[in-house]
Amino acid sequence: MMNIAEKEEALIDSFSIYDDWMDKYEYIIELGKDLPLISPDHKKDDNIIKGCQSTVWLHAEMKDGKVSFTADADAIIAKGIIAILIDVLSDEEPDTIVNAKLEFIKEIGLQQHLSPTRSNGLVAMVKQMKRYALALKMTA
Amino acid sequence: MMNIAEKEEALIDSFSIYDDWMDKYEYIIELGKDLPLISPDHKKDDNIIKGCQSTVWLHAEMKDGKVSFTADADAIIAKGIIAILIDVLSDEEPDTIVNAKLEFIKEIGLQQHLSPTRSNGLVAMVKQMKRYALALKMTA
Amino acid sequence: MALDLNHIRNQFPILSTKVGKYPLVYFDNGATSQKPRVVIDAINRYYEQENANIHRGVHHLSQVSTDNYEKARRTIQEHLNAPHEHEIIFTKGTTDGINLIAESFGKLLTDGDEILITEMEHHSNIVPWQMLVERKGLTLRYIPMTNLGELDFSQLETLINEKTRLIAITHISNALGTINPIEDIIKKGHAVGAKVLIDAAQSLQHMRVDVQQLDCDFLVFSGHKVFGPTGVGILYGKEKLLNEMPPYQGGGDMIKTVSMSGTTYNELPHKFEAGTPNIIGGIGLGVAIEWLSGFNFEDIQQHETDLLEYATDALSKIDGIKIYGEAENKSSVISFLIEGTHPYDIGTLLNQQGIAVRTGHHCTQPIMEFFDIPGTIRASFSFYNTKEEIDQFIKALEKAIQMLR
Amino acid sequence: MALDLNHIRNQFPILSTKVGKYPLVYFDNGATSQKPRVVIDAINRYYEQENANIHRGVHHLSQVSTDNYEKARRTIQEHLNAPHEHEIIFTKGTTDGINLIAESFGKLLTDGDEILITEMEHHSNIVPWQMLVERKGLTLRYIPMTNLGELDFSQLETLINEKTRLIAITHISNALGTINPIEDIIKKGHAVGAKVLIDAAQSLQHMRVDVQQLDCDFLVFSGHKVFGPTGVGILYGKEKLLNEMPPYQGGGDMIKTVSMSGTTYNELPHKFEAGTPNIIGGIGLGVAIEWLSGFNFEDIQQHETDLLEYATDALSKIDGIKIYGEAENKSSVISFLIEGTHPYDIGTLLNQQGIAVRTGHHCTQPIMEFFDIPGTIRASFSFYNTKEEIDQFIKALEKAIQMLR
Ligand SMILES: Cc1ncc(COP(=O)(O)O)c(C=O)c1O
Ligand SMILES: Cc1ncc(COP(=O)(O)O)c(C=O)c1O
Repeated sequence: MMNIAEKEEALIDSFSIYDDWMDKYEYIIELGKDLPLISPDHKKDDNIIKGCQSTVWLHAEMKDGKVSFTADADAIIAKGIIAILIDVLSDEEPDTIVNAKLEFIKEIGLQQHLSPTRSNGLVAMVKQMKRYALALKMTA
Repeated sequence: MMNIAEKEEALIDSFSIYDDWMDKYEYIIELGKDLPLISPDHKKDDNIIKGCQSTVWLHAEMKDGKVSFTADADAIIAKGIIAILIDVLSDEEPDTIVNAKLEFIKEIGLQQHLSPTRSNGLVAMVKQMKRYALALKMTA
Repeated sequence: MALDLNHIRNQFPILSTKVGKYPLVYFDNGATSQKPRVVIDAINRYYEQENANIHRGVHHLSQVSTDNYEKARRTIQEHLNAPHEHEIIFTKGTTDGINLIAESFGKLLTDGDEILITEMEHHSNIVPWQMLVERKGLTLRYIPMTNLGELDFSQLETLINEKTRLIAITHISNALGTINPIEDIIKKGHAVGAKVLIDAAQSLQHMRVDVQQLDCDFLVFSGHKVFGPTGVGILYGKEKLLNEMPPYQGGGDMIKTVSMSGTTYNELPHKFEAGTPNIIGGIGLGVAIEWLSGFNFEDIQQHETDLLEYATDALSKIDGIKIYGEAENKSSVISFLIEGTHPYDIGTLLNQQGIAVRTGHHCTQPIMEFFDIPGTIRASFSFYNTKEEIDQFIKALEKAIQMLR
Repeated sequence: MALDLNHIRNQFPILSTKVGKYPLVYFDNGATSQKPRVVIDAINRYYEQENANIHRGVHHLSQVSTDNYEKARRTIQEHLNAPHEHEIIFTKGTTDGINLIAESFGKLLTDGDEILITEMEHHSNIVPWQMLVERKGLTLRYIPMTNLGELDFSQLETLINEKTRLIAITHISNALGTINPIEDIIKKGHAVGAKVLIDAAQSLQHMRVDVQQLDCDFLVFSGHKVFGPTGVGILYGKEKLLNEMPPYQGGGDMIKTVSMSGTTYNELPHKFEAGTPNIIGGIGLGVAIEWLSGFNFEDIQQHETDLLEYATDALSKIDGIKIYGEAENKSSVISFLIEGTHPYDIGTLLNQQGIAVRTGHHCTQPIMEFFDIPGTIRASFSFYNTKEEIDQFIKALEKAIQMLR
């Protein structure tokens, strides 16, 4: 298992192959398509992330002291982005998630190259994941 | 007695002596100071010209088929301007007043060189004088 | 005579900018228009040489500003063919104008009165009425829509009745492009004594609107959509009506006298223009309207119809496309969806290729509800757009679809 | 450290223009401020390269505009030291902000409630309250004034009572220059549970205002008076209070969902920002505030105090002068009359010599009533003004008086 820093490094490497932003999007779409399905039980209104213009459902649960995220989205690029975040943050301890700096977002350029509504969405996604981690830690 | 055109010509001549606008104002102020007093009876609210920022009182009456104007103002420059208008329009027949083009205003440059509030005032003054002339003609 | 597109485009600095490595193709004109050089220069000159507060000032700059501002009012009056200068009220925009009417004209309404709008209104022409009817216990009715995105007049006889006091209707639907038969509706409204408000936010940039010929009671639009600055708009209202209405906001300029015991209000237009207005907004809008009125509107309409047909043809060939809004009488706006893709994905990938379109509900959620969709992709053209740009758009769209499927 | 006046003045293109053959001396800063190069350039750049409608847009320009607009909000938040970004509401100006509060906060008031203002308010902070109390049957009270133009607190104990729900007070009087002890009044208001609204239209350009330190509930100001564009202003309000208040205008952006059966409202700040805002106004105001916050406010105040004292000294030597507003704590504004002359005559003759001052009631008729005068001549200084300009002003004034007497 890689730690967060290693996972971020791996993502930066993957993205660095592509010069053109269209190719990077192609890759994000790929990741979106590969995102494992969320259980239909968890695709409920309570799990919708506010701030996204497309609808994103995010579910979190504890497994062996680590937070496991699953998600879905109606738009594929949003799904690709949440897939990236899950790739980095899932199966980590709550504290690790809460404290994660996620510098790779800037490095990949996701923030600048996604529209404000999406970039709000990205911010909202990260916030929500940290909130879940905190809540699960409290109730654990 | 001069006709309107001659009176306008005389005014243009008088003003043309002065190159500097400060001197023209000096002259307008002079004319204002020389304006004969209006009868106190006519300095009533009904005779106030709307559109002036300073208060101008204007009275008109028929004398031998001609309109005679008297006026006063609380600000001396407004008084000078109404004095000029009276100089041109007073003691004329109603029709002559109603039809007067008053091109001299432009030629002297009164319009450009007086602030909008005053230039509104000027417009308001001319309008009011023509309205009086019309009314006096009707009731004559 | 055809428009000289090169000459026109050269007047818009932004049209020669790039997005990344792609030239900008701006198809979001329904949201806001770009600004020609004359407007930008006027704004510049004002701030560099003429800036002052208007009305009541005796000094030179204040005089120049006041003259320019009032000249803008007259330019707009002439363009709309309004009978009186003081029937032109400067507002913040369409939304502000509608709220002014809802609040002020709304005060004249009483129990049992009805307001009629349509199912295809922009939120700005829905929410103020919902708020008003809730406040005063009135009834709000909607003219329904057909699948083509046209108004359905089958029940008009009952919808417009002797209780109807106001009909507020959009001239052109921002989401569907439908041009509504407002002359008809104005006549039918007047027949029962109702007043009619036209939301012209989407029409003045495409066609000439003559308020006397239409005989509408109110008309509102936004400066930023007709090549003018942001933060300014116009409310036209018939003199008699505006005189009957109570003031909206209170403040400087809208009063004649203020004392601690009470206040008397100023005349039109000042009665509805409280506070320091958007001076440069008004002046800039005047310049924009003057610039616009220099064009032959038949040329503009011909060109825009060409663009609409050209784009509709090309889009129709795309597999799985569904166009929303197929009214017979339609302006240069196309809303669509591509089967199996999400509008935001399409919008994002178009943007990556320099194409600016809007995606979402376009502030017309009832239309989206009607078609049972979350939103659309909307390409909206202005007369500075070209067929070459549509070609680029179609190419980029095909690429996006290929990536998403 | 003294201000580098040359450097500052060079940033304002208009300050090197002429009126006829005279260099412009702009002493009408109370009415509106001039704009520095950075603000003019930002407006230009926006219209030439970045113009788009904000929020909800997926395309590049919309993103850039949204980012710039929201950055402006944060700049203003920081400058005011407001706790939250969403407590900064963009308005059309001070007047719009006060009307918003009167209408929306006003809805929370009931029979018997009292609103307290002062005798030295601008019409924009009088008329909305007069309209509100008339509509709802409330009571409007006024804190009276002394001959020096200071507030008379002798009856404050009864004026601020347990029925007082809102105190709306100007920070600095635009007509007299009086700086009111607002900290005190805020504390006294809060002690009886009243909310306090500060009209900061005349203060932000002169001093730093910290809303948390003041603990005011609302604060409003206009962009055009703080070196920003026309048609934009700010309403700061405490989060809790803004959340309790119903929306003001209805339209796009202020809603979450709209259907024909009803509507749910959006969160702060959007709830109070219906319709397309003055995008470039907001961005330009952000640039202006950022520029302003780069100065040391102690330097600004020192220079302005110098100007005020220098001008007051020189004016006092003029035969027959009467200065209105002699508060101990006073900003750089001088209102005066010259015995035997009319203010409009003085204003006109000053203008002929390049000096821009304002004459009239300055939208404060109750102050004029108090002193029993029709108006004053007002010279209001900004920190870009100089003693040399005051010398020119005095010379021109002496000439005017000599001509008029
Ligand atoms: C103290 C005060 N309040 C309110 C206002 C009104 O500001 P605006 O006209 O920009 O809305 C002014 C401006 O003259 C003012 O000086
Ligand atoms: C038909 C229609 N009405 C009203 C509006 C609202 O205009 P604004 O946001 O400029 O107030 C718009 C703008 O999107 C529109 O298209």
